[in-house]
Amino acid sequence: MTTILKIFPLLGGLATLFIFYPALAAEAKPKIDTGDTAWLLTSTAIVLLMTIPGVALFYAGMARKKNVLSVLIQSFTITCLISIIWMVVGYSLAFSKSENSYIGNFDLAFLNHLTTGAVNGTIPDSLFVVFQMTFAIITAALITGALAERMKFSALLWFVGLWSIIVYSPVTFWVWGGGFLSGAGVLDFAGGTVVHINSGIAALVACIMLGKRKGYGVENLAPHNLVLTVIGGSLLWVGWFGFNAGSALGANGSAAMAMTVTQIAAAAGGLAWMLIEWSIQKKPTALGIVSGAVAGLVAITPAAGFVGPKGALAIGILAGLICFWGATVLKHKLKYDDSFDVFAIHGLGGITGAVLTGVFAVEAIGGTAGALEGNISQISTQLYGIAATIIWSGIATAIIIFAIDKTIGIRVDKDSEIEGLDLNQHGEMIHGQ
Amino acid sequence: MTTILKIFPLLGGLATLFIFYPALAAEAKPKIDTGDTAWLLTSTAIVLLMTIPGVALFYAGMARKKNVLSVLIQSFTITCLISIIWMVVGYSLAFSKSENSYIGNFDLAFLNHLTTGAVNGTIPDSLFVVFQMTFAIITAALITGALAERMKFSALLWFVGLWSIIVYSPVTFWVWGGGFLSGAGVLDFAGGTVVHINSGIAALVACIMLGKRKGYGVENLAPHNLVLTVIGGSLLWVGWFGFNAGSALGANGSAAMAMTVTQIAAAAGGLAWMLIEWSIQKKPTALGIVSGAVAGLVAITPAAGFVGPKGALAIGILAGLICFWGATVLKHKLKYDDSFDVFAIHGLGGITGAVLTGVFAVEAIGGTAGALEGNISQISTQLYGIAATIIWSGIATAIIIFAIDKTIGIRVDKDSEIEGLDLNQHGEMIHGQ
Amino acid sequence: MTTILKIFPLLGGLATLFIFYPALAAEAKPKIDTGDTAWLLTSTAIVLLMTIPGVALFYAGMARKKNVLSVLIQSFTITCLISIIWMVVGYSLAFSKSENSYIGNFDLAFLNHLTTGAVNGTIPDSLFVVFQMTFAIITAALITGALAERMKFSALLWFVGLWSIIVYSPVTFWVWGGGFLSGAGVLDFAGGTVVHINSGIAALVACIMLGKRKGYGVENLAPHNLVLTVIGGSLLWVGWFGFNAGSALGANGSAAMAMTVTQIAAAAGGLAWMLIEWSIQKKPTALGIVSGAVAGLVAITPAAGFVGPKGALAIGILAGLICFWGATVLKHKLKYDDSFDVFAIHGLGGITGAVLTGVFAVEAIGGTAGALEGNISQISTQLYGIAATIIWSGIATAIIIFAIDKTIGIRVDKDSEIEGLDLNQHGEMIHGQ
Amino acid sequence: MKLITAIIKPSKLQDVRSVLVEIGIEGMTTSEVSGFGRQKGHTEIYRGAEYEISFVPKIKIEVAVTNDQVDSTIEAITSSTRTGNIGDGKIFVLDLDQTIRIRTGETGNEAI
Amino acid sequence: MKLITAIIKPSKLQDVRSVLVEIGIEGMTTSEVSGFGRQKGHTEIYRGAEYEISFVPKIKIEVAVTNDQVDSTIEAITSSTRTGNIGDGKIFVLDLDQTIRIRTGETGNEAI
Amino acid sequence: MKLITAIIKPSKLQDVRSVLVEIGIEGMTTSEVSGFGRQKGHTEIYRGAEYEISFVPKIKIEVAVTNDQVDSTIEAITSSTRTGNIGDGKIFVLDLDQTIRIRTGETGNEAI
Ligand SMILES: Nc1ncnc2c1ncn2[C@@H]1O[C@H](COP(=O)(O)OP(=O)(O)O)[C@@H](O)[C@H]1O
Ligand SMILES: Nc1ncnc2c1ncn2[C@@H]1O[C@H](COP(=O)(O)OP(=O)(O)O)[C@@H](O)[C@H]1O
Ligand SMILES: Nc1ncnc2c1ncn2[C@@H]1O[C@H](COP(=O)(O)OP(=O)(O)O)[C@@H](O)[C@H]1O
Repeated sequence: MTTILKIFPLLGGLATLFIFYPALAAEAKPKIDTGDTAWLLTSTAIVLLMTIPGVALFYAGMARKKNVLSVLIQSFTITCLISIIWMVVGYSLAFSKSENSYIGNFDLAFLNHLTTGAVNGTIPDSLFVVFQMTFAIITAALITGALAERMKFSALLWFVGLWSIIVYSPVTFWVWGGGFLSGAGVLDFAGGTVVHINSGIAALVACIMLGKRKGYGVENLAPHNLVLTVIGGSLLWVGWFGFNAGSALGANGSAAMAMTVTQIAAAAGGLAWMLIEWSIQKKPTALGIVSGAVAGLVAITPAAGFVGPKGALAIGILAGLICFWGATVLKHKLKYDDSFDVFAIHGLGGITGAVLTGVFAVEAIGGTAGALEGNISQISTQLYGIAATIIWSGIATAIIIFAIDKTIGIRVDKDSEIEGLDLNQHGEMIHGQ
Repeated sequence: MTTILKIFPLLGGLATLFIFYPALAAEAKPKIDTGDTAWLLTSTAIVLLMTIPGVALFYAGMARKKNVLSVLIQSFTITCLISIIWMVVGYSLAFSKSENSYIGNFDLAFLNHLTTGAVNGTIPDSLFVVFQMTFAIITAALITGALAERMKFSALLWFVGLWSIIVYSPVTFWVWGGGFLSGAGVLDFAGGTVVHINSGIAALVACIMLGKRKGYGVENLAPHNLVLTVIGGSLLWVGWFGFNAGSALGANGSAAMAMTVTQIAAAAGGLAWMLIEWSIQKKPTALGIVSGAVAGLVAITPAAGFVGPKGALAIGILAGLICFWGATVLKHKLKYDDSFDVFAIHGLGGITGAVLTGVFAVEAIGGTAGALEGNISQISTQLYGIAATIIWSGIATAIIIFAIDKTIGIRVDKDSEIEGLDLNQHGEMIHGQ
Repeated sequence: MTTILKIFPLLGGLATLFIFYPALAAEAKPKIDTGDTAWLLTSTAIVLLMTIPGVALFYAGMARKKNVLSVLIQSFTITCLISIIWMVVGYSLAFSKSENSYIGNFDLAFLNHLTTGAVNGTIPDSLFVVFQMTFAIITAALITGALAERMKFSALLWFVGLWSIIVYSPVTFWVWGGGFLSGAGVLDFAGGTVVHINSGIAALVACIMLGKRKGYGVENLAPHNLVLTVIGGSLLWVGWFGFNAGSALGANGSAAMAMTVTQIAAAAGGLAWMLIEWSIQKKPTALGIVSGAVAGLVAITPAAGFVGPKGALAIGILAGLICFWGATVLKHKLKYDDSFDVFAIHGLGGITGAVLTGVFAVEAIGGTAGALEGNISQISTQLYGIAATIIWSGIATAIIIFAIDKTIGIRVDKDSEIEGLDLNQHGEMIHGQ
Repeated sequence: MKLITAIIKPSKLQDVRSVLVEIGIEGMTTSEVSGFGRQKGHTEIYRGAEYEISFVPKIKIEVAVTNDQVDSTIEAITSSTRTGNIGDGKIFVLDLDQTIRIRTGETGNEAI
Repeated sequence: MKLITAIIKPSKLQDVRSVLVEIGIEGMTTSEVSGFGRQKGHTEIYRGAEYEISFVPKIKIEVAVTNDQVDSTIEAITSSTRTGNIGDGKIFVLDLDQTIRIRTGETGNEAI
Repeated sequence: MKLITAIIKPSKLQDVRSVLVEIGIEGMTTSEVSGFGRQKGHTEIYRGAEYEISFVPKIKIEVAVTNDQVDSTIEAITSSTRTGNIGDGKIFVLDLDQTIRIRTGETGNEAI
């Protein structure tokens, strides 16, 4: 062993002082479990995969050819931007121990507290930070789907940056950081509320304020290349295993069950959307089944650690049907232009999942009973969490968008929109030569 | 629970008792190993990646542009469909303890037995279920490559659904569920027989019954975008680590050796195909080397836990050569139209691997000696497994296809084929605008 | 065994005795840790993902349409070729215990020493072999970006094959195999020197000797499809977690911290490149931010196990700026045609990272202090490692390229270059029909 | 009979088609072309290398018409595509010797 | 000399080429175009939004011929593409002032 | 007025454009076409199946010119694209009845 220690000095003489994550201070000698750590390292990698290239491609395929790079670069830049924001201040606001129950403080800003030896539960503390970072990233990236093909790139960056600090970090604190929603008993295993309802509402408010794309409802805005969307949707599905099963924060029975129900709900959502589309619109589309699978994944997110296979089946089917209705009926009735249906899928899907978690939760699986096991009040607890998130996300998004519009403007001008954002905002194009 | 039983009648009528996986019944307090669990969680994710978007893209790139979405949606829909079938009945038929040695019973239907705490070996029981689910998915998806560009979407779904229940589950039972082939000592580490021979034969029979594509041998049916095929082939390779090394059901020396030989056989297969193509047809093609690598991966699948690096090298080379011959000589001689050479690569590659497992197995590695170590009879044992699979898969496939053809018809009409399946079956297209 | 030796003469002539990895011989019963093993199995898979399809796509998107398959097939073929070379001789030259401190011997050729039970640290020995194999693969694949769109395929294969044996294996031995650079205390956690400087210098020398692409600086050589580049860059990022955090050789605090700083440096590099490009060239491009992220990833590679979050932030920003300067200023000044800026990103980025590792290393994190903690001499140690690598890689690359040019020729002729390498070298094309 | 060819901005295609249909034109053929004219192309910069893209994407419309439809067709195209900005495009009129409808074999004005 | 332009169904291209080669035509130029005529386009529905695609993919063939090849060329194209269904396409014949073969500088019938 | 159409090798486009601009041509329209002629196509082999690709990628350039520009235009195109090899391409000259600049409504030589 001595030889290898020389080769890899880092393995030798590990810093002797362990700084325990405050929450764990009471515990006797928390120790890293290598298996749990291995799974969380993996989960972090595949949750990142969900955003780049997952979300990026899922959306890019639905854009017109002249905007495809602009869509891709949005997810990619957000990945960079939110990583730095999370390091500087986001993590601290979401997970530091503060006196109040609404938002953390600045104690952990710049990740000053991180050491190689610090432990959080059974995994290294820095791993928890970077795992959560990938959640902050994807939440912001999801919103862009509603704003595509017309928003100024600079305005978008200001928006998601501010939104992440003002909306995402607090809501995370409420649910997972020890804030008032976790106190109230709201169940949200992997982010149905924090990630999906939150981004879905922001998407809805922002796209209404931004206005419709030029030619919406008149010109042909059909998806230019659904191959990209299918790739993106597939990577979302695969990465979602990290999202949901990773949220067990260990490689255990809970993670395994979370993965199982995730798979079932995604499959059920895809089939449900396909079948209803087939019967109503006469053809089963690629965009449809992929959308349905994502709807199922969204809805199982809050439920993953709490329900069993049959609950997952029900949640997936209902999510597929409700989100189908949102994208094909509700949106056209309310006449807003949510480019790629972020609200219909993440907003409605997230709400569906959050409510149904309260219905299908099984005590033997996640420790909390749902309405079917007699605990009817869990549904109102869930509704409480949903309402709080909708209100805060909705209002704060409106204020941020308003402020940006009054300063640098949120939308590209008409000619730029016709020219396409790839060329106009980024000076690049897809070439056929 | 009664409510949901009413909503989904199909969920009803099954005993609620928990059945622990019998094989473990004798063990004293089986315990989850977090490392093994972490690796299996990961393996499940990357085996799913093999199908979506792996197989989907591998095939889509070989299609003509007017059929690319139809190919993608097939793999994606199969992922959804087989997940639900596996949950409802497939897993039970494949892995429950039945009285006979040909097929399981319905004891585990709807995964009623799953609890968060149930253990299978050193991993959670639900993890074993979902890991195996991804195998059922990919096996069905592989078949579609032979039927592409002309099969009705509805017929395809009926076919793979029935096939999975009637063929896949029983064969899995025979080999891995305690059936007669495992009793006979057939070696199949990760599915050379169960997955590849099985799907390869089904593909052959089904594509012959379906008939050739319009214009086959006359018109230009060249692959429209091999970029997709290279991406798909690459993801297959990466995911195959989960397939083969995951089949060790733990993070141990066997898994590591399986990964090593997988890498070597894939590389050898790719080079062998490339070199023979280069010398015979004067140019090394992207499609060729990717096909060869997949051939090597197929052939090492049954052998992965049983052979060493040199055996893997030999298996990879032979698979590359034999599958090359199958795709470029045999197919044209026998004049069937296997669109993307599923039989040549998975059928022949699987047979090659199954036989060579009997040749190159090393006792020190997998516990069983092969012919090179004197155990000549292992070859006939392997042939027995191959024959049983070919017969059952061949006959049952023929019956299912025949029945579907007589009822809803298996093939789109001539004009639809000319128009393209994307538009005709799914109402969608790739647009260039 | 005799049979196979006759069939594959290349397998012959090597001692059949098993040689246990010497470093471990002395240890008392080394034991596999399943968690560490799980993480290394995963890391191996995602480092392979970096090359296929990561590097393949990252480069292919920057090529013109007529060369896209040729670029993809290069990375794919290299994956096959280097796997076999590594098995036959590369691993042995890099990691066997030799008497000298410059290169290993042939003791481990053909991986004769591997058994299922052999352990290396806390992981199976075969896993270490295949993990390192993926590093050998990507290093060779990276070089191709400088030579794209004009090099003969056969010449390329000869070049990377010889280069891997003559340059990659020795340099690896110097740094990680117990050679003189590790003796000198050079810090290189995951391959800043071994992988990036090494390939970056080889790329520079080889592309200068190869000459510019026809039409360089005159015709439109713009990237044809940056969608592929964004996908490739994203997969590089995700896979880099395996590269850097996997280099901790376990699932521990060091791996977690390595992942955290990798994420931060990538993000910082992307933003830095984007912002400077935005201010100088007026538009932020997709190619720019992806390039910057890769620059950040390259630079953090040697530092990953040694620096903290703030050091990573600084390294990422500096790498983004320096590599931007390399690709947009230096290259045009020196008038060489490095097709996809391998030198600017991997060469300069690697040097930046290697030097800054000496600046920002934190004793509490990796066991070695950097200049900021008073250990100024670490910088000169780092420079020593950089210089040794540059000299050896530069000279040997020049000799190999020269020899190949004198024998089979390195470059396609002018008409073939105009026709495109896809058709000319591989007989394939992307079709739009 | 005349063959009228118009080079227009891609975003105007739907408008032109509607107007032509209104005045009784029943067939036309379009294709994607690249135009060079007073309207400048654009510059793309990739990693510091500038590429001058001198051609602008345009749509070419070809309509075969009878002699008495010529003026109304030109008028229809002009009115539906004119913005007054550089790059609006051009119309070229060629004399058409003969037209044949493949399906029926009809020729001349019948075939249009 | 005449320039014969035919708008045909994409699936007929190989047939037309063969027939033209048979009657001695040695050169032609084809391009992908979108046609609007009696043959209707199709509708695509994405997440409930309907898009009317009014243009149908067609191939345009251009063949320059000498005056005495005109009839046989038209006959060849017609015979190889007629199915009797709507959408079979059209043939347009234009008068060709001059032809030049760039390689040799030959002009007129020589150059065809 | 004449409409000059040239079918050239794709790699010659930039050269042609430069030369035309030099002699005072201010507008042109190009498109991607596939040519069939003496220059043979190529064969692709995928998994043993041979596909004969008989068409070669070409660029079509269309330039409307006044009568006195015809000769210089033909000369300019010829000189900038001739390599002497098969496949250099062809030039076709058609009589142009009328030209209209959409933006201004100008017609005839003014509009070119
Ligand atoms: N002489 C010409 N021959 C062929 N096409 C032309 C000619 N002049 C212009 N065009 C076409 O018309 C388009 C519009 O011309 P442009 O000069 O940009 O605008 P405008 O007609 O408004 O001055 C060009 O992009 C080109 O495709
Ligand atoms: N007046 C026209 N001018 C130019 N192209 C035409 C005209 N009429 C028809 N076409 C072309 O011919 C194609 C076939 O015409 P269509 O009316 O669909 O069939 P048919 O000729 O059999 O009645 C159209 O798609 C269009 O490309
Ligand atoms: N008769 C023709 N009608 C239309 N296009 C033609 C004709 N002959 C040749 N072409 C076009 O000119 C191109 C060059 O012709 P080709 O015979 O290959 O070379 P060359 O003119 O040097 O003999 C062809 O690819 C085709 O696009």
